[in-house]
Amino acid sequence: MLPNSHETLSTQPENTPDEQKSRSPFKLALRRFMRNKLAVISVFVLLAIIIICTIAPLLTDLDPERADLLLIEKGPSEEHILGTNGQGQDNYARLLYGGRISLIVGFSAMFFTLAIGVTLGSLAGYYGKKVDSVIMRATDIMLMLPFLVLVLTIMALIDKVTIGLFVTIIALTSWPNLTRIIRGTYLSLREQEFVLGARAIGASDFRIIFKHFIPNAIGPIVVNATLMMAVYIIIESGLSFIGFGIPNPTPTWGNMISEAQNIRILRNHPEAWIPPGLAILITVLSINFIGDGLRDAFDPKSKAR
Amino acid sequence: MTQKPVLSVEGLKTYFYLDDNLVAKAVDGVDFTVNPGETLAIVGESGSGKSITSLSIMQLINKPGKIVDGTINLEEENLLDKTGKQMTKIRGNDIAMIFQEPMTALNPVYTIGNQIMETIIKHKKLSKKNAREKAIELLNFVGFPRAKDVMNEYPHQLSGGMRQRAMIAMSISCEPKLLIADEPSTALDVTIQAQILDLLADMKKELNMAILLITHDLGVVAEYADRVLVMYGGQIVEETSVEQIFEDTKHPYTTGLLNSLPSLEKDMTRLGAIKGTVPPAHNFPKGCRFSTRCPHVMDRCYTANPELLEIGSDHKVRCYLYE
Amino acid sequence: MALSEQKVRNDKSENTENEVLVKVSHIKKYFPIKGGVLKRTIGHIKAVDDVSLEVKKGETLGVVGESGSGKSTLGRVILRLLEPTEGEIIFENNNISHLSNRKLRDYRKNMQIVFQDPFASLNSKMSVGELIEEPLLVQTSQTKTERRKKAINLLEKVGLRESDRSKYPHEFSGGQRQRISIARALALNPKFIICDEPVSALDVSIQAQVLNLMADLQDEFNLTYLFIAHDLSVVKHICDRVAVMYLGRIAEIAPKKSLYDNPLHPYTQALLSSVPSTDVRHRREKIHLTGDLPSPASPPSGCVFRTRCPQVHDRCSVERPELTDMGDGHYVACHLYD
Amino acid sequence: MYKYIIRRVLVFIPMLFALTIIVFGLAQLAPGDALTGQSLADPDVDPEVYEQQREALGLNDSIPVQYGRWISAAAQGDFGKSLVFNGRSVAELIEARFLNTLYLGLFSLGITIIVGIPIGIYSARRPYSLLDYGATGFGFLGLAIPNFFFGLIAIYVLSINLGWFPAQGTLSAPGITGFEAFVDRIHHMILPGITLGLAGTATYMRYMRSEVLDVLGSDYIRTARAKGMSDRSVLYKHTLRNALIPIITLMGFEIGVLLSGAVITEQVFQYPGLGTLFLSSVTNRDFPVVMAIAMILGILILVGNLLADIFYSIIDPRIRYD
Amino acid sequence: ACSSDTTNEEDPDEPEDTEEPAEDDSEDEAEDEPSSDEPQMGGTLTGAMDTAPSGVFNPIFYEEAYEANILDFTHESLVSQNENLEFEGNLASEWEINDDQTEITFTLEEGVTWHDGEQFTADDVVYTYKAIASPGYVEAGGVRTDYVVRLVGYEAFNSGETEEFEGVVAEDDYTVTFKFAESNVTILKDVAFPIIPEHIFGEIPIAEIPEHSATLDAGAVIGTGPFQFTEMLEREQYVLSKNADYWKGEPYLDQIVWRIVDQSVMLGLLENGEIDFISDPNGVPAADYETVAGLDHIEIIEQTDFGYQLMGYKVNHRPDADVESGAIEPDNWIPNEDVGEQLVRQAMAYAIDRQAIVDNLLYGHGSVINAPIAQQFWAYDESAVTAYEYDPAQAGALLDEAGYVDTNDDGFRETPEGEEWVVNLNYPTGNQLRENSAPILAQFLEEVGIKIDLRQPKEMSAYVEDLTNDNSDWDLYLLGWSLGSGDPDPSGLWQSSAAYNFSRWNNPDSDQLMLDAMQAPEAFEQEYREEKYSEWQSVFSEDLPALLLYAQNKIYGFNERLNGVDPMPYSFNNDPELWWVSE
Ligand SMILES: Nc1ncnc2c1ncn2[C@@H]1O[C@H](COP(=O)(O)OP(=O)(O)OP(=O)(O)O)[C@@H](O)[C@H]1O
Ligand SMILES: Nc1ncnc2c1ncn2[C@@H]1O[C@H](COP(=O)(O)OP(=O)(O)OP(=O)(O)O)[C@@H](O)[C@H]1O
Ligand SMILES: [Mg+2]
Ligand SMILES: [Mg+2]
Repeated sequence: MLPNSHETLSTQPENTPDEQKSRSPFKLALRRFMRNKLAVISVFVLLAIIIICTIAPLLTDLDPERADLLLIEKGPSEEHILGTNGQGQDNYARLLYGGRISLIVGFSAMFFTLAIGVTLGSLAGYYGKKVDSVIMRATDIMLMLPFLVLVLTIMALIDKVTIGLFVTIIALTSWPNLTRIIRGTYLSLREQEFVLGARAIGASDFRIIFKHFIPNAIGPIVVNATLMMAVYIIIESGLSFIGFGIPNPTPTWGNMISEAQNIRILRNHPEAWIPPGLAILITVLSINFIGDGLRDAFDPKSKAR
Repeated sequence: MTQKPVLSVEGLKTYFYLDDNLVAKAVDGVDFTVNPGETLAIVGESGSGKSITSLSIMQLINKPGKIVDGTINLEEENLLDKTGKQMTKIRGNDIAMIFQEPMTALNPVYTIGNQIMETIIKHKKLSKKNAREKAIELLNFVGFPRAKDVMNEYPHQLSGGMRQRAMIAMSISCEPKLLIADEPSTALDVTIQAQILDLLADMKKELNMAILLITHDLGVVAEYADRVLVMYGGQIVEETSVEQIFEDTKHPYTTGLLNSLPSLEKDMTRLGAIKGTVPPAHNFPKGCRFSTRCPHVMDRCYTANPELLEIGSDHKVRCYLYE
Repeated sequence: MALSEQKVRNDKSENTENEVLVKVSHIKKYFPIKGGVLKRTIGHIKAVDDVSLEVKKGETLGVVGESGSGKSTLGRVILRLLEPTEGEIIFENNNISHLSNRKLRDYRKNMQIVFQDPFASLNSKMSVGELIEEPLLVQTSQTKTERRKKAINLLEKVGLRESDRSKYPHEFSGGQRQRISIARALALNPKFIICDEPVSALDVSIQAQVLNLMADLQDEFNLTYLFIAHDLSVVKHICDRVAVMYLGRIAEIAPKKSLYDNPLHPYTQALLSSVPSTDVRHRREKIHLTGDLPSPASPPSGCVFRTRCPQVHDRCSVERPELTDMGDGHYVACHLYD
Repeated sequence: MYKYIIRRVLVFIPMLFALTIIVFGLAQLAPGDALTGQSLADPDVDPEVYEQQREALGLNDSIPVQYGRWISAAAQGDFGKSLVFNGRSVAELIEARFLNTLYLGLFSLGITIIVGIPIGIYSARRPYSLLDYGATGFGFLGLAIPNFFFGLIAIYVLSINLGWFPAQGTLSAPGITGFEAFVDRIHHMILPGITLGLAGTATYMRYMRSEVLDVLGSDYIRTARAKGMSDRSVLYKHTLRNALIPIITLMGFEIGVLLSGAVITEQVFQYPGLGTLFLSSVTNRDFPVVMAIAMILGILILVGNLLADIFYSIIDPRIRYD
Repeated sequence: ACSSDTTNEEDPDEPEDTEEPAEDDSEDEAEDEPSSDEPQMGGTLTGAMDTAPSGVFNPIFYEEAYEANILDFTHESLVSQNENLEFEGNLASEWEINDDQTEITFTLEEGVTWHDGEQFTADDVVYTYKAIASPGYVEAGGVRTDYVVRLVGYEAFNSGETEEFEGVVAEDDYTVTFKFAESNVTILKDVAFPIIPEHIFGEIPIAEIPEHSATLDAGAVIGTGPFQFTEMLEREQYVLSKNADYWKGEPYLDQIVWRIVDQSVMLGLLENGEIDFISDPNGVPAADYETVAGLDHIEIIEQTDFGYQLMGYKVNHRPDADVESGAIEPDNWIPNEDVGEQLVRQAMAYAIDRQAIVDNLLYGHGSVINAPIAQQFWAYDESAVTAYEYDPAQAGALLDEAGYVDTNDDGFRETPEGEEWVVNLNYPTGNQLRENSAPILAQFLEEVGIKIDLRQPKEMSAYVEDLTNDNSDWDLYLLGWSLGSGDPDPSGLWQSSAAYNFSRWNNPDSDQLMLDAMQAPEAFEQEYREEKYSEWQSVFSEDLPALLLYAQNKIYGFNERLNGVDPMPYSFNNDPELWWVSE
């Protein structure tokens, strides 16, 4: 089999002089990513959202949790640019601070899931055999229960929901997909000659996992982690909507929207629900765009978009 | 040479328009003719434009590729003037093609029989039953003793050699005037390769087809071809009969190729490698495309690309050495 | 000129004391086949089935055979990248077939492997420098600068430049990558290198470059090669002795000259006759083999080649031919000769 | 193939077993007797009576015995009694809603497939066309809009303001039958069906697009074209079946997502299916119902995956061999 | 028609809005305006409920107000209450009570038929009460024993000692006598239970009744009311069709359909005419009043609800041992250090601006209430109580007086011992207004320097469990009660030994006054009871086991095409046979 023409193409011409800076695969991926305008814009949008949420105290003096009896469901005013909600809490402050929670939930659930998924996926994919079949059976079983049903059942057993618990429950119920993806990637890597090569020089398992597997699996890992985060933000809002999310007074975008479960607010107070709705939409959209950009950057052959 | 050629290609240019405004000139001005009953071989290293030439003839070039210039005459008609619909009547019927990878060239979800019959029904307008009989006949013809069973088997149930036979059966089902075989044996073991190539040679005789045999194996050329085109960098660098190519090699590239070939017959300690590698199609050197690797390079080679010179009867070379 | 060089090399192979570097005996490697309703093991792929051979110091032993005949598996078992199902591997008189992974690490310094696919055999996420230095990092306690020096040295040896150290595999062509692989294999100054079809993915012109390089390196470092290939001409070019494998077994093993001039096994004969020759005037008669390689999961009884053998007779289906010495180190496993 | 199917069915059994173990385990964590829903005397009032009742209900038996009893009852469709709905039997409660959820799920899957797959194919055939961009945009939006949010707005606009679709429920009036009822049911399922299928449609569309693009670039498609097959037959005969293979796997997988989504969507539309029942049971801690629904949804997923795999083995002949 | 709900004394799960008496003008409008046309026969009316009934359509077993919305149309009782909460004859044309109020004899209406055509007789009445009194009733899930425990022979019958139940006796087909073991101050309340048909249930063991078709299935539920429950689409629609043979005369409407509609879209459907009325149990949310009022085709009736919301003080905690054994033994109780002191409780009352809560949170559709008795009752006495007008200064003064001062200048008061003083506030989910009020209350209290730990809200059933168990960690709790309309007696909630006395309020004066108010024969006189309750209210408001926050108004909204509506203070579903629609 001869190397196919695509690959020849990506090879730098032999006769290019040395001044051509050599690029690591990561830099190359970055370059490809940078060429995806939508993804780059999304990075900036997401960064902007993160910054805005981080510096929330600088953008408003109001306390997002403070209820004010005299300000129930008021429309926008100078003091409260997005009006107030049914408890007289300031929507603008809640929007800013709520983003923190939504993003923290998204990020930490993602990292937690990643930790579980990468560990189990690596074990299964690297060691195969018994370890693999045990872990795979576990994922099969987890996948058998609809995610939300499992989460809700657990929540029914617990009666207080805190952010930490929320994140934990999400992570503990959603690791199987990632585990499978990582395992799959590992299994295909395992058969690759460079891994055999590393074993041939006597590299330890640890070294093989960290130096050879993870860097080569980083593409799918990062891409899936990104997309997962988007999903978690949506899940948080969905659970808030049905009353199982993080409860008021803690502001989250999800519980802000859930106020719009009422025609009165839907109709008369668009300023109360459109901003958090848009915030979720934009955040999730940018995360998805970034995820997609990353996918294309790490795996230029994939045509998915 | 009194016969009218089956196929004559003139000035064919097929370019790929890549990102970053790069243009890969995969095929860049290729002329040749194929006569009835003749096997014309195209040899060249990977990336020299062999496959693109053949796909251009079939008009199977996909985006971002485009045939930008030239004519491709099948007997009298210029294929480039045909509509997509007209081409479907020609493909598989007048010109058939087989590909390098027998593993992936057959649709995995349909039986061999189905895929062969499909072609027959399409072009011969036979009934299903007749098409079936014909397909079984073809399979027998290409050396399947159990043709009937194979009809109902799926590609994955056959070995590489068998699949390639099935491909051949499919391609000759409409007795094409021209068969394009793009590295039909490269992926196969030598013993199987010999079977397949001999089969092709037999078919050719039987059906009096012309074959355009694409390969990078000079041995295959020596054994099966009548005439040879050597391609480099999307252009023909030497064209002649098979005897001359091995005995009166002109172009330094062809010489290089021959020298780098380890041989069963001769013993040699060192192979005469060509230095460097094939330049990518989007970044050819300015002058002669072989100039970067040529042992006889001269100053003028860097500035202008030589024309294909006729240096004898039936011998053309693209090199300033023979001007 | 060609002639004199030829002579030198032949001398070398004859003059080296016939010290055995690697000896494998009765190696078997069976892969289980899972199947049936319960996904139990329902059979075995006998990828390597009772292979014994010796590789002498400084020689190049070629292994040829059709795809799937077990060449790569044999190579990997010798390096213990795959655990042999049965059999012994003796390296410099030490039996390494049962060494624990930790002890094996020491031996790995002496044995290396170069793979076929130049695109899959290098970790694309590591720079050339890292790739070449990795064996040193893993196996030796050299300092960074030492490793670096060695890497540069190796790069130059394989015809690359110092500046290539900081590049990544994707910036190289197939032939160059194969050079990198070779440099990496050489880093620990191994005695023995298994070359698993190192040139079959390359174009002829590049193949020639790599083959030349390998020959040069062998001379320079006094390397011993086990050279796996399916191209008989390449094997003929580079090897001193050649083993022909068929369906997990060795059909014939002999010094190059003896094998190519006087192939004994019908399979070898067919194989040789199938190679297209560039000699346009004298086309050889071909021996046509019918059919395909049988499945290694259910090899034919007796002689595994009997299903395709033009000279098959009754005995072949009952009795398995053993390798027999036909003199001058020429062994063949065929009933025609015993 | 049949071998594969048998094996697949055999895998189903231990999975089912595992599912029951999980549900049983979760039920053990729940207060009271979450499996039969027998109410117990208040242990605070009379510990002795309480103990007697536990004994009588077999709550003091060993775990395997309890499991065995529960599973044999469940196998006969007896999931005990609801703690909340005046002791009505769980099976009866679920039965009334199960079909509604099944219809909604199938309907939404239908929309997803009917909309998502053709658009995906079209996008792949005309990549970078206007429609492709439109579809891609829709795909991203579909995945980014929380479905309850979409549902709310759909109700507000399409049902309350425009009055095109009923906002809630499954039928306009009890007692209608036959074709009329069928049409009415469909009419009621349109909004929830679309809402539920939104993300799925987007997913299928994107998957289909990339699969078709992948297949279109494959060698055998080139072969088909070289044989002179028309574009139509290349697409419909040679491309689709291959492109559908991964989609079927996706489908098996998406069943879980669909059912999860149903919980929220049904709530938005007050659609009386398992989802709403599940939520109200979770809210009321009606554990027998929660457990039974969890188990039934789990079984649905298992069966869905089983069907997907069987279907898969039918359209992909390669599966028959391994 | 009837009200089957008159009895439901306390129901913590039902947190509905109440209050605001006497604004009867809206009611008049409703009656007067459409008088131009004559009532017309025919038509279908659609009402909306936000939650589906759980499906037990049997007066002796149902539990929820949602089922009452069906049963109100289908079943009737011997007597029912009028708008002044006085009892009037219904299925009974007249009655006689003996002097010591131990017996009451009814003469029943003749010619009343059940929906299936059978005659209604005294046997049905006897059967109904016997069923409630019978052994196994409670085990089968019944909760209405209150109606029978005072009847003669209840113990013997209930324990299975005898087959005969002496408490209710049919003298003849149309005469029936109820006999009470002791003088009964609330005798009419106890006999106001909806009657179920003996010919349907007579042979069915009590344990099977809850699962019997005649309890569960549309078409099989049989009553005497103006409408019959004929069809249902479970959880979606419940159809009541007219009982053409109704003994008070044929109803005008053909059908009344209850649709289960989520709160979120209810208004929209009312607006676009898909539903005709929103009534019990939850009515139109106060926040939506303006919107609904702005709709031309919708009329509104607003009236005070029977119930109130409170912020309870855990005055005492039960010791762990009692919690374990379930004993409610006031003598063992341990005072709560945080809010056990009366001054502190009063201070908190002054610190909270309840009027502002009503004005803002309830949009004015409610009222501040100071005594735990429904305002509609004669027993309610505003004058006897301290009003606790919002006065943060007074609150501060009281706290200072009690020794709770801010000694370390952190803005919060410390205990008299100088330790940190954190009062926690717990609340359940389920009532949006109440949930919204929690942080507001916390803020009011913090403003006078009380550090509040606002707990996470809990789901109601878990909440009630903790509340019952006197989690010693609890100080303040939010809760709402909806009250029965039958009698104002508050002892079920506030007697120190009552299970629902979640405040664990132990005040001997209070206990005594409540006893006195129910003591025969003095209590036969309403004036006497009024006096006692007045005194009791004053004790309550002084000792303050709970701060009553507000009583919400019930807001009924209905399409103007609906005529003849005449809600009772306790229910919208009054005389539906007189409802009619104009086109
Ligand atoms: N899809 C494509 N996109 C961009 N460039 C292409 C594409 N296909 C071919 N090329 C360019 O065309 C040139 C010639 O390719 P072609 O496939 O004809 O080579 P070949 O001679 O057939 O090589 P091989 O022996 O590897 O099959 C390649 O160098 C490559 O750069
Ligand atoms: N990991 C494995 N599991 C199962 N079977 C295997 C495995 N590796 C190799 N085999 C089987 O063993 C047989 C020998 O394979 P091997 O790779 O050694 O052949 P080869 O001679 O190197 O072929 P090639 O020339 O194609 O490289 C083949 O039939 C192959 O399918
Ligand atoms: Mg090619
Ligand atoms: Mg191999």
